[in-house]
Amino acid sequence: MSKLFAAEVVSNTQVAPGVFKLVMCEAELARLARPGQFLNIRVSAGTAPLLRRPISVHWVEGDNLTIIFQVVGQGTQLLAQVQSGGRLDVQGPLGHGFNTQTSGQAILVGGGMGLAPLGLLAQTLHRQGRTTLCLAGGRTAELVQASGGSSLAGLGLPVHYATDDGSLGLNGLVTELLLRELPREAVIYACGPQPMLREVAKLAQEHGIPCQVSLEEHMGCGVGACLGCMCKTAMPQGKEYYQRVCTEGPVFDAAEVVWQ
Amino acid sequence: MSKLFAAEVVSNTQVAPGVFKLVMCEAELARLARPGQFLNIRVSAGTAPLLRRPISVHWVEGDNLTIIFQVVGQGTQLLAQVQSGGRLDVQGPLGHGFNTQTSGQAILVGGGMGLAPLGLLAQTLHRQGRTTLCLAGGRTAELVQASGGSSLAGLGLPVHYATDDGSLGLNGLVTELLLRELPREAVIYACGPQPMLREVAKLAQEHGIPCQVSLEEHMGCGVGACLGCMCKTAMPQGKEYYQRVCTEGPVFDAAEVVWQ
Amino acid sequence: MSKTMSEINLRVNLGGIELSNPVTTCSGTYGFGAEYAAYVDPSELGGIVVKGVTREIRPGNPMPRLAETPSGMLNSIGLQNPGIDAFIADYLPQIRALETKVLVNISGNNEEDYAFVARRLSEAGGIAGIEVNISCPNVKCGGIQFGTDPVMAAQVTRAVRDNTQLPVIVKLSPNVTDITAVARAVVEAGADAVSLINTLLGMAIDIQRVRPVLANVMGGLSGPAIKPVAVRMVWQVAQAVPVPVLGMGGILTAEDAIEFMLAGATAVGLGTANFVNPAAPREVVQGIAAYCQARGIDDVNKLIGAAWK
Amino acid sequence: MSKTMSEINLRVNLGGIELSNPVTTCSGTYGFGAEYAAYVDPSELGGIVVKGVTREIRPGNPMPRLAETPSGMLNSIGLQNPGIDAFIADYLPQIRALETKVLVNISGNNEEDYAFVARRLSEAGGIAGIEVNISCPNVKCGGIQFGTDPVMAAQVTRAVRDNTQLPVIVKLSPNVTDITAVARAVVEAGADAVSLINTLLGMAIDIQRVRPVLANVMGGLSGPAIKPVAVRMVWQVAQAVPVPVLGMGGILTAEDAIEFMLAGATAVGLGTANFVNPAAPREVVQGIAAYCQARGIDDVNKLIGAAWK
Ligand SMILES: Cc1cc2nc3c(=O)[nH]c(=O)nc-3n(C[C@H](O)[C@H](O)[C@H](O)COP(=O)(O)OP(=O)(O)OC[C@H]3O[C@@H](n4cnc5c(N)ncnc54)[C@H](O)[C@@H]3O)c2cc1C
Ligand SMILES: Cc1cc2nc3c(=O)[nH]c(=O)nc-3n(C[C@H](O)[C@H](O)[C@H](O)COP(=O)(O)OP(=O)(O)OC[C@H]3O[C@@H](n4cnc5c(N)ncnc54)[C@H](O)[C@@H]3O)c2cc1C
Ligand SMILES: Cc1cc2nc3c(=O)[nH]c(=O)nc-3n(C[C@H](O)[C@H](O)[C@H](O)COP(=O)(O)O)c2cc1C
Ligand SMILES: Cc1cc2nc3c(=O)[nH]c(=O)nc-3n(C[C@H](O)[C@H](O)[C@H](O)COP(=O)(O)O)c2cc1C
Ligand code: FES
Ligand code: FES
Repeated sequence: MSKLFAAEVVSNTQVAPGVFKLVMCEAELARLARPGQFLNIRVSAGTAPLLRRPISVHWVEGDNLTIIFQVVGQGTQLLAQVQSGGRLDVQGPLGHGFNTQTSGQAILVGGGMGLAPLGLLAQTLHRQGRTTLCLAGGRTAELVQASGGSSLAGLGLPVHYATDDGSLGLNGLVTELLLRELPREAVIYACGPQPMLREVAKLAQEHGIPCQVSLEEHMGCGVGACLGCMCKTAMPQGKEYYQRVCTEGPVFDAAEVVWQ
Repeated sequence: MSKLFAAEVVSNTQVAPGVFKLVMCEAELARLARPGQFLNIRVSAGTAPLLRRPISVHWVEGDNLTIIFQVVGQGTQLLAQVQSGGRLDVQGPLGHGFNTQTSGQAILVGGGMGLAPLGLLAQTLHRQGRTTLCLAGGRTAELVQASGGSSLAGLGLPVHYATDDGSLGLNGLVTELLLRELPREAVIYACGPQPMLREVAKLAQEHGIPCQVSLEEHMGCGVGACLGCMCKTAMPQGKEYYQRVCTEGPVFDAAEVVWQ
Repeated sequence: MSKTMSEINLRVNLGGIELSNPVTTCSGTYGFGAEYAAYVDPSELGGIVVKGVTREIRPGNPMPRLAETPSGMLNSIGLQNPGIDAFIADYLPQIRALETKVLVNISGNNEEDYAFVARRLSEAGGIAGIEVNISCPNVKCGGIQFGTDPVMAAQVTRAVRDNTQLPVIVKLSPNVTDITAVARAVVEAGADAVSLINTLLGMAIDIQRVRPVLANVMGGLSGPAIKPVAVRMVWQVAQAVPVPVLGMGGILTAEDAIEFMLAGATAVGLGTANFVNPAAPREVVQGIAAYCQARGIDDVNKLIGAAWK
Repeated sequence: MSKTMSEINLRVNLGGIELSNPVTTCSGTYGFGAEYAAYVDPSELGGIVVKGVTREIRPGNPMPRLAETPSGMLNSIGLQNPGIDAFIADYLPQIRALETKVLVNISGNNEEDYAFVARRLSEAGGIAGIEVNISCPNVKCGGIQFGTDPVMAAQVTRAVRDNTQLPVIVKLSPNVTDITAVARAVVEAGADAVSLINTLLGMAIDIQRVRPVLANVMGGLSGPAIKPVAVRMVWQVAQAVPVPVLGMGGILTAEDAIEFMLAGATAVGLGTANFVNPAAPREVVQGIAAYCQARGIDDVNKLIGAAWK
């Protein structure tokens, strides 16, 4: 059950160039949020930018929720200017998150800002005592750590890194790290840019491993009312149909997704 | 010659409920500004609110300019949130201000936020060594002082007050104060709400005293290009025509104005 | 004499539909009524208008379907819907259970489609009225063509009118030279009320990809950006036709809603506002009541057209 | 191969008028060219279009003439201008001195008025072209009626065409069902180019006074709010007629301007943007050049219609 909250902003700090970590305090929201769910945040009291911005829940600790976001446009720029002590108009938690009622080792694969939602997932799996391996990719060491890598490592989970500039771990793609781990009895949880997800889905399929992917799409309502955020999916019989990223997603079974 | 400035905000403080005093540092602007002129301030980096807000120059000291404004809508609300240390997108100085090349005693009549532009006028007259009397009206003592009254008094000029609630000076209208001073050889400078200005203009005319009034009108461009801010004026021969508040005004000879 | 809020009559009659207050939600922005129930109880609303339904199932347009614009948004959903049979079987039961007046928005490729859907809905029962969308800019055939030609608009209206006893509200397109001509035509053809405005036809181009942002190229512009156009058209139409107007287009706050009522709207619709502030419909109901109270107005009907009456 | 900024050709030809770059300023928002000279030197602009001029002196509409709206504004200036004689005597000399291409925007009550003003301007000389406003929503007679009817639009165009050797640009109204029909009609009647869009007809109501905000009731909506409608119409018209399009409506930044060029505009006009950011015209020129440079484009003409070509 999602709601509207005027969440208190505990802190909002730049953790890497253009990447911010915002902690808000809102007990009910913290209690409700599940891994892979997102918040729909109003970034302006006025009419421009008009729409809310969807941002994943990165971390929950007591009454506090953390989000990590990258400044890419006007909305995230305004979000970066939010002062601690203020209130944030937050709608959530929204969406169908990761299914953690799975078995076998969990392999978390995150690329760039896609690392952010893996934080709460790792927290949950860790609490469940699940064997979890994290594969974290990004442009630079600093960005990988800021986008959520350091949170994963902080839980004491094994984390393998891949960076574009080789500043941390493998000088290459996170999918190369994944390939090294396969085949294996496991379940893959992935979030990141489309090309990465497509590749992860392909590897999972080739090795017959279940795989959940968290997708992004521009959103109108965030609650399933506008049909603006569709993802083309296929049933086993091959018939294609649209599902709502905000409601049936953002996490989908990778095998269902019709990749563009 | 008006220009665009990214003026440094020195301070922005609430001086009475809903009234703010903002000090900015911009040497060239401070040097150019004349009494009765205004600044056109961009209050949002985005598209809403879209238009700049015209605000009078209240005070100039060295490289610093002060404005005093009341929060009445979305634009002034955003202006109230401007933090010291930041930059303000300011266009100015604009408009045809008060003519101080007059003779006789100067009587400054201000009502409410209309006191603000009288500050720089008083500074200028004071520097000229002109005999100046200030009549300051408003709702309460606190508002009158915050809107500019205290600046006038700070120059050591005689100030008579009138408040709606009697908390300072006369319990009544500033025009009643003016009436007490008439007839007299003087020049009147007035700024305030329309009904007050109309009454001041009437008194001035009845007593044959020259009178300059500063008007307000919603503005598009502030530089005379859009013809949106007109004031109906009459030539001595009686023919009526529109003049631009932003260019031929905001200060007009009261005798020219066709009061609505 | 100022009234307490509870003494103010908020009921309005929209072409035969008694609404408990003048606030409704717009088709296509409120799903099938349940999606926003967590934020505002449907019983607090005058009514809701559900997503456009067609005779056959429609997959909708390819993605992307949305783009944000200054104080507005573009959509090209393309009337994705399960078709009238699935709608009646799978959605209508829940919709009937809602404690508010529900209007169903219908579209079609031709008069027969509209007639068919209207008849099926009437037979199925349990709804308060039909909103006839002759103005959807996002589908190739049907939709907007009907809305831009008074003759065709009247034909579609008559086809629906002849196939239902339910109140018929025809939803007008703003993408016309003279909206009053279309309004008059549909009223003569039997519309009990008109609703306006649907979205303005617009588009955006992605300058990095050098291609339109929306897969469907053009889409419908909604949100506060279009409010001045919507208020103008409500003002024009309310003075041109003898039936009530359901006004919409950019309403975000109670002040906006009051503007529409003063322009001549009997009731108002909130669309894009729901995305921005899911609590908006409730806030608008309360704000309208507060406005009446502050001005000593005992009946919200006194606002209707007050700016020109 | 990436080009340096100075190697990029920014010159465009707008119906026979050679502009040094594609950026112009819109009629009614830039006065007579001198008002903004302190911010951007006119020589930096491709051209400027001065305020609408009519045969006789016009006092303009009563106040208030302006209202702000979400990401936009309404104006009802009502073509206040000194009349063609005073314009030629008092303003044209200064205008001729500007080091940029100057177009004069003209309006009238009937074909004869348009013809008269066009002839006088041609005889006076010193301007680059005439922009024919058949779309002003703020005057009772003339103006918008011409713009909403292809036949009348063509008649006015022909009247101007027959009375001047100067390039004729006809400015289209967006308040029509099919803007391409009007565009085709004026091109057939001899327009060398078309400009679009003029303002959308809108209004606002003051809920405290319970009266329209503008004394003239309705006004023209401009600014970023209307950009999606403007881009859509430029896209449609540029593909429908063989003459260049001067695109305008809500352009604030270089990105906006590029959107219009990719949609098919040969040049762009900045109107309301000047009020918001007087440095905008310069920033847009620079931004267009930077965009070309970043993409290795050596000629700005390659942007024109690139999103559909
Ligand atoms: C379910 C979900 C979870 C997300 N979680 C995160 C996160 O944890 N951290 C993070 O940094 N980003 C996240 N994003 C992406 C984030 O929503 C966008 O970066 C943000 O909306 C950009 O807004 P803007 O105004 O800064 O950019 P602009 O590009 O100016 O935005 C313009 C419009 O496009 C939309 N938009 C732009 N990019 C995206 C995108 N990638 N996805 C959806 N809408 C977009 C905006 O919401 C807005 O309506 C998530 C997106 C989704 C759908
Ligand atoms: C020459 C001049 C000097 C001014 N000096 C001062 C001053 O020193 N201190 C001060 O507090 N106020 C001053 N004002 C008034 C000030 O401009 C308005 O209060 C302000 O624009 C309101 O903006 P808003 O967004 O808060 O209100 P809103 O009502 O939300 O504004 C909506 C629109 O109306 C315009 N508007 C609203 N009220 C006025 C008004 N009174 N005059 C002009 N435009 C208005 C706004 O600029 C905006 O475009 C001055 C006005 C003018 C014309
Ligand atoms: C995402 C979306 C989907 C829409 N779908 C429909 C529809 O199916 N039928 C219809 O008549 N109008 C539809 N509309 C138009 C709205 O009902 C409404 O007329 C329009 O959005 C203007 O109101 P607003 O500015 O408050 O959103 C849709 C609008 C949006 C934003
Ligand atoms: C204050 C104002 C006055 C205008 N006057 C005229 C005019 O005299 N003639 C004309 O053809 N267009 C006039 N216009 C329309 C503009 O030239 C332009 O077409 C429109 O504003 C859209 O562009 P924009 O959104 O960049 O402002 C005027 C617009 C404004 C805002
Ligand atoms: S964002 Fe509206 S349905 Fe998903
Ligand atoms: S505000 Fe544009 S002419 Fe005065």
